[in-house]
Amino acid sequence: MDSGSVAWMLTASALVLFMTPGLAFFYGGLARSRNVVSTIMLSFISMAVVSVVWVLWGYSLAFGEGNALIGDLSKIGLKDIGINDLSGEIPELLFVVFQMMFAIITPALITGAFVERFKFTTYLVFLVIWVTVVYAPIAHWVWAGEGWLFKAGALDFAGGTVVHINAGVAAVAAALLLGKRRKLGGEPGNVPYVIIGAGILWFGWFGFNAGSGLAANGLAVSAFLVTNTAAAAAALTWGVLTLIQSKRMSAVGVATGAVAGLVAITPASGYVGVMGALAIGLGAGVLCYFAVRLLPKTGLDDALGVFAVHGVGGIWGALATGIFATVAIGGTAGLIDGNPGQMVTQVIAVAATGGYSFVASLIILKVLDVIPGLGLRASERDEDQGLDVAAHGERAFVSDGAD
Amino acid sequence: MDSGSVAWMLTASALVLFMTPGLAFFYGGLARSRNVVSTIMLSFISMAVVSVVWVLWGYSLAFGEGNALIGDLSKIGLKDIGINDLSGEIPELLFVVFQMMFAIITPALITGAFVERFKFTTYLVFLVIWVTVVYAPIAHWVWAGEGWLFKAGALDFAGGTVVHINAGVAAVAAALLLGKRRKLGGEPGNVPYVIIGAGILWFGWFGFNAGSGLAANGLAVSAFLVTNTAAAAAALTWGVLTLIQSKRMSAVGVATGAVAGLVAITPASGYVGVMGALAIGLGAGVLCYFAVRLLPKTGLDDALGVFAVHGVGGIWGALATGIFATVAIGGTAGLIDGNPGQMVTQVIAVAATGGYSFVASLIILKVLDVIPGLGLRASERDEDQGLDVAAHGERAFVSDGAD
Amino acid sequence: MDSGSVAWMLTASALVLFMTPGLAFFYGGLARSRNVVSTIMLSFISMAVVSVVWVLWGYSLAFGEGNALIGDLSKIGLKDIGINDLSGEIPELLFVVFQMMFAIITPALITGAFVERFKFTTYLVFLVIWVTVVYAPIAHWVWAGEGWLFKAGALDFAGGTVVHINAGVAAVAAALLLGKRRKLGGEPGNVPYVIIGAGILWFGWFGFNAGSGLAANGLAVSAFLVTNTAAAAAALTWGVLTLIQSKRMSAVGVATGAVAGLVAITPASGYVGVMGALAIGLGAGVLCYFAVRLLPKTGLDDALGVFAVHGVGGIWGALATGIFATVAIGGTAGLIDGNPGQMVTQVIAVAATGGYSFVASLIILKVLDVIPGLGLRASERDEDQGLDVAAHGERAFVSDGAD
Amino acid sequence: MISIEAIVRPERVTQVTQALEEAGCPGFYYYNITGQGRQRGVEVFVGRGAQMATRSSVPKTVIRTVVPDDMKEKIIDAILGSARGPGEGDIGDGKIFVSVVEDAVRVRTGERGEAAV
Amino acid sequence: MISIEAIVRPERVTQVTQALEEAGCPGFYYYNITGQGRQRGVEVFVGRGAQMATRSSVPKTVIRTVVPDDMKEKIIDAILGSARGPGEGDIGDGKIFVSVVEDAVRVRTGERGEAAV
Amino acid sequence: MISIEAIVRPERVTQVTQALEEAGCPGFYYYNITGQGRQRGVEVFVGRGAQMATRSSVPKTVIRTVVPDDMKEKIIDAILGSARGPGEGDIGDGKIFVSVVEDAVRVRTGERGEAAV
Ligand SMILES: Nc1ncnc2c1ncn2[C@@H]1O[C@H](COP(=O)(O)OP(=O)(O)O)[C@@H](O)[C@H]1O
Ligand SMILES: Nc1ncnc2c1ncn2[C@@H]1O[C@H](COP(=O)(O)OP(=O)(O)O)[C@@H](O)[C@H]1O
Ligand SMILES: Nc1ncnc2c1ncn2[C@@H]1O[C@H](COP(=O)(O)OP(=O)(O)O)[C@@H](O)[C@H]1O
Repeated sequence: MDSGSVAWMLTASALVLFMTPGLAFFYGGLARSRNVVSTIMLSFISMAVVSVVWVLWGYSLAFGEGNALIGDLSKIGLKDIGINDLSGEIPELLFVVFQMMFAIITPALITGAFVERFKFTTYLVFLVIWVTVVYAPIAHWVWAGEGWLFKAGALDFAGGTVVHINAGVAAVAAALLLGKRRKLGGEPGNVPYVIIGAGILWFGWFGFNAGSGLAANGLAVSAFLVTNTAAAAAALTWGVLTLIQSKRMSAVGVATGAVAGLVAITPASGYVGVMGALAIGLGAGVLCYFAVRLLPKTGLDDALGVFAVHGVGGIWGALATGIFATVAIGGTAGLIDGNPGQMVTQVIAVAATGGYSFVASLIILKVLDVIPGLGLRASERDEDQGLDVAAHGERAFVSDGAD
Repeated sequence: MDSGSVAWMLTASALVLFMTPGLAFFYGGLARSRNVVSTIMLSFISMAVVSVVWVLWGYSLAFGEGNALIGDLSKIGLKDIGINDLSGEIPELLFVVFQMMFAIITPALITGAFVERFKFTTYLVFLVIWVTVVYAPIAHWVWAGEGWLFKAGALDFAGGTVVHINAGVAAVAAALLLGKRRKLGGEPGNVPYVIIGAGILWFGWFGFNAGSGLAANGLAVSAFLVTNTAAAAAALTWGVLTLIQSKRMSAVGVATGAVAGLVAITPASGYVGVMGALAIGLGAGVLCYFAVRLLPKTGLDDALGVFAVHGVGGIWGALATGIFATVAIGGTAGLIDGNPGQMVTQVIAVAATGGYSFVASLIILKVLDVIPGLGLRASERDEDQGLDVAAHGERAFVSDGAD
Repeated sequence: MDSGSVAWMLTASALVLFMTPGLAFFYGGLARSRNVVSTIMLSFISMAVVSVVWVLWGYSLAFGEGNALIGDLSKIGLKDIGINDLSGEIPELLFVVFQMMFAIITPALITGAFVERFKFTTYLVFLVIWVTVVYAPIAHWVWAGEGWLFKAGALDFAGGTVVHINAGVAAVAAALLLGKRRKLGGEPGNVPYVIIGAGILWFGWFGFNAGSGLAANGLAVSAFLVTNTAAAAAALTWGVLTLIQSKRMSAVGVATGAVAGLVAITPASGYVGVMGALAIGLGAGVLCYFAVRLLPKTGLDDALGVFAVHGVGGIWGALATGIFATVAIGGTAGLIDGNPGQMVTQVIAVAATGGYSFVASLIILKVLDVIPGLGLRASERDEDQGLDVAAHGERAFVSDGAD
Repeated sequence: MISIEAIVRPERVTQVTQALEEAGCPGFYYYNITGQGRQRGVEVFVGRGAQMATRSSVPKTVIRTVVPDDMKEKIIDAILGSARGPGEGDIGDGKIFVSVVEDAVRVRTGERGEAAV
Repeated sequence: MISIEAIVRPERVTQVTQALEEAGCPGFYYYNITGQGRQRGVEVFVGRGAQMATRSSVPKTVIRTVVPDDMKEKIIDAILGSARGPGEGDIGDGKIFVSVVEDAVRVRTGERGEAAV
Repeated sequence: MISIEAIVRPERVTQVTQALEEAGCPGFYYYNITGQGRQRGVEVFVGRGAQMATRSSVPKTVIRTVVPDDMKEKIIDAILGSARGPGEGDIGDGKIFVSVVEDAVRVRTGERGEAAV
């Protein structure tokens, strides 16, 4: 056990956990003000639900030995994992914890497509099932030693497929089944919340990416550097695009750009250098910006643009990993380094994770929709009134005197 | 000196410090909106006051050798502690720093009972005296090598007695002497503040508990894992209870549940496994939920329910440590592992710390109340106007135009 | 490579990055409410712009070998820095990252003088030029092995000259050229933002100062301790001064005091002990408090008092380092330890960095002012309307119904 | 001139203001209020999220416009046609109050009376 | 019908609205304003927390109800009996303004006049 | 007594209230509203910061004072002299509405009529 790596991975785990409240504020600020609490809760409650699911059976399904498709129940309830059992240089329990934080935030990301109309109680059930049936298997494919994509050599350092593409396509499935909000979104309700959310996400993402090597070493440092670089490049790109668009630079746009860059660098963060990161960030800024502009024209009400940012950004990142991977960083060559075959693997990984997530999410949601007493959509009255009061019995802000 | 442990303990100290602004927002969001600044300040100013007290004499009183009841003045002003003097694997100054953060947040926790009516200048005096006369001795009893509870084998890994029971009963003492607010609380003034506060607390608590082993090792990892698990279990429990109560899930309830779980796991975090943590979290959720519902019926205006959460949660945690402690984690067996004697020690620790804190806090507050020029309670006019303007000359929010 | 030091420096880098959103909120809360977004953006965008500049040429200019005055272009684009190349105990890329965070926050600090009237597009250009022409050289002088102030033995552990004096005098230059706001500031628009900003800054500053030794060791611990102590002492001092002034304790004042203390301890944090830190904090509280009160009488509209806090605090800190430095901590004696010569060096460092920054910033801003299409000042109409809408097309808060 | 004040559900503001524009209303303004009438409020959590209380008041928005007397019915019809919730006439849909305005001045020009509206 | 507007201290809103209900008031609404009158404002910190200025205005709340003419005195009495601060008559306790309302419409039903109130 | 309501630009509130004080106005209050008239709104970003929409409404502030009838012109002049933006008469400078107030009561004392204002 290397105490330095333990120290860093404890920190990284805490940082990734902190991303979920950050996301809650990021999304909460984008929603209209009578749905702030409910939007925040969609993310926040994942910390409560998924933490429990993960220690009970999620980890075992994802990282128990099993087969190429799924783990097994050998580690259910984390049984037989001693506090000094190692997984590489760090205790296995630390790997459990770190991975748990990823399982928490992934479904929370999807909820950007749910806001202002998803029925909260149904969402609780969705969380449990989705993490079990969609998240755990995909994590197993990509990151477990037996996983078929892992064995196929797919590169996903910190979760481009497992987290972002996965969440992005699940969001599309949800938007399809949910239908449009009765009142479409206008101006974000609280821009500072978006910014503080983005700040926390950027901060926490250092744990996400630089922790994914599971050690405090040069690779972690490199991942940290490229993470910051891609975030910055994408934020700047997006900002400049809004400036061109309207002579004004959208703060929400810059924040969204940063997130798009962070998404795109995620799979690549252990494989590319700083120049690759600049290119990835730039690409993410451009692609996601146009995705956010154009996708609403499809008529799909992916309310906060989850697919535009996490889906498009994740796919770009997965492919860009195949393009820019360099032996000097992560030991694997990409297209530019003369290994076009890696691109094929990356495409397969994208298609497989995206395809599975879409179909499985669609089925889960459809089933939940037809189960009596559940159903996906809040009542019209509740939606009009705002879900803060209707689903949580709370208003976000109550001032003195007239309130 | 182990650099990995130093790295982790530096981080943990920073995390615990960050909990106090987190608490400031947690409490600030629960208060009515004309008392946001004042509620925040009650916590925030503790960082300023207690930091100074701690380096001057607090640390020495708590951890100077002394006797079974209190330390001595040998380390006043931290004199003679060199920068490379060790305390275990880490520099003693790092132990000083880490412990300081606990001394800061403990009195801040009490202030949940003070809000909307406590006189701020008196509070400043209270802070100095209380840390000196109540906090330092109890910390000495439980954590110093000479402390009588330490010697008696009382288990309190990260402060269930020293921090939470202590703060919880002091809050009761305060509520008794202060009397009711002129206008009792209604809806929380700012739910997002409560959530971001809870998020920061959850994040920081990893430092609190996983730092309390003072090293980056398997025990720290285990403490981290059980902390998260108990928080999640209690948050979920509370959320489900509100759902049963009203078909709505209170976001404030979930946040409070998380804190209750964190409180309860605190003493146990170095002694129990993940199943114990689930049980502790579940118990904390149920017990504190009913405490928050029922205790107001006593007529005591513990405004933000400090006793209901930190007192009840702390007592439950201390006893649960005696129940669920397992040799495999912390080297000590609890009730379930066949050591019923530990329960006796735990009960003694609860009674002693709670009893002392209650009596001493009551006396301190009574004395402050009768000293001319001090007094516990703000004037009626100030209370009506709100303490933000009255005690701090500030309004929380000023909008343009009509303000 | 020491994994513990890597762990700590990764954490420290993340902490310093997080300071910039913290600063965004600190400043954003001080501005009037129709300029919240724009004030936040002035800080936040620095993360995007300077990150890119730094990896492309900033780092090379600051820390490439070069001469006594400036680095060279040998490390442009971070070329030839391998992921395992070391700089001391840590990878050089980690040093790159850590230093980048300082380059990000320094120009952001200046923007306190820009708020409510600076033209945002011009600011983007300013950022690029200022980091290149002012920040990089000064960082080179003070921290690079070849830098003339470094060689002269000037003590600046974590950036009193490079960051704070630099930003403080640049703010004066800006205020001179910009002129007054059409409507001077009144009450801060959002006090809780100021507090959460201060909380994040305090938290992040542990990375700033305790990371500046580039290792997880006793010196880092000492820097952590004195940082906290000075912040607390200054916060308390400022709070007490407001209490004397008006029987009310300003929360914004306490927060500003904390920042003033953090500023002042920055250069000293690796050289002084806890008693020195108390003195430095006390001095910073007094000096900056009176600077904030008196400097507006000069007629200069340094809107958020950047010079009063960072300039005055930075100068005091640089001189105080010369006074209180003690061999036992950092190996260098100051005035009290019998080395009056250090004071001379410190004065030279203050004068040189302050002088250069003032002149160079003035020239840069003047040039930007006269370039057609740029110009420093937003139009009167935009200023009246508020820059949130005018420059960013966004309002900070949009409520439902009537908005 | 008359002043027409409509107290409506916040979620209907867009529809009502659109209807006003279509009816030729020269200008209007609106602001959020808290209202209480026959519509019963909702149960909300108080304190730390374990106790409930009924809040009898509900958020509403006032839309006010000052128009020449002869536009009265047109404006009222526009509001009636746009302010009702999905249920076509629910308790809490709101009220309209009409009162007399003696004089109006346009700040920009100093114009008086109906010309200023 | 008449409109009664009471400008009261924010901390008295609960008492006043309760008194209105007890007086049989059919409905009302309220909103926060910033007021200035004889009551002098308070000293507040400006800027970075070291300078003070006097803010002459103070937060108040307007409570408005439209009622049949004959309820005028009853309503005014209810307000007078509940709006005063602890000091029984302090500067800043507020004002009541009464004006005529010509017509009222209930959005839900289209009812007119006193029936709509 | 009459009620004078001025809808002004938020950034002019300080000037207008100062002018009111100088004109001897005994008291007033003000609150923010969202207004729509001839002044066209601004383009703003919607959603995630890549799409724009035009918001036709703009923030304004209402300042209201109730004064004896004979102060009418003095007050109007004070407002006209202080509410205009830098351009001396821009669209969106606002409106003033005057209406009759039947009665006033001072809560503190129970005084009635002009004495209460
Ligand atoms: N007499 C009144 N005076 C002023 N406002 C009223 C009055 N009665 C109702 N209101 C306002 O109109 C709103 C709707 O009234 P309510 O009685 O709930 O429904 P409805 O108008 O459908 O009968 C209330 O919330 C309140 O804001
Ligand atoms: N002439 C007025 N027109 C409109 N509002 C007024 C007027 N005079 C006072 N007010 C409002 O009434 C509040 C209380 O008035 P004030 O003069 O301070 O106390 P009092 O009514 O006890 O004499 C003020 O804050 C203001 O909001
Ligand atoms: N008929 C009206 N009734 C109520 N308010 C109005 C009316 N017309 C305009 N307003 C208000 O006055 C403001 C200024 O009006 P506008 O037509 O934009 O400019 P101007 O008064 O210079 O012609 C609007 O934003 C709106 O708040």
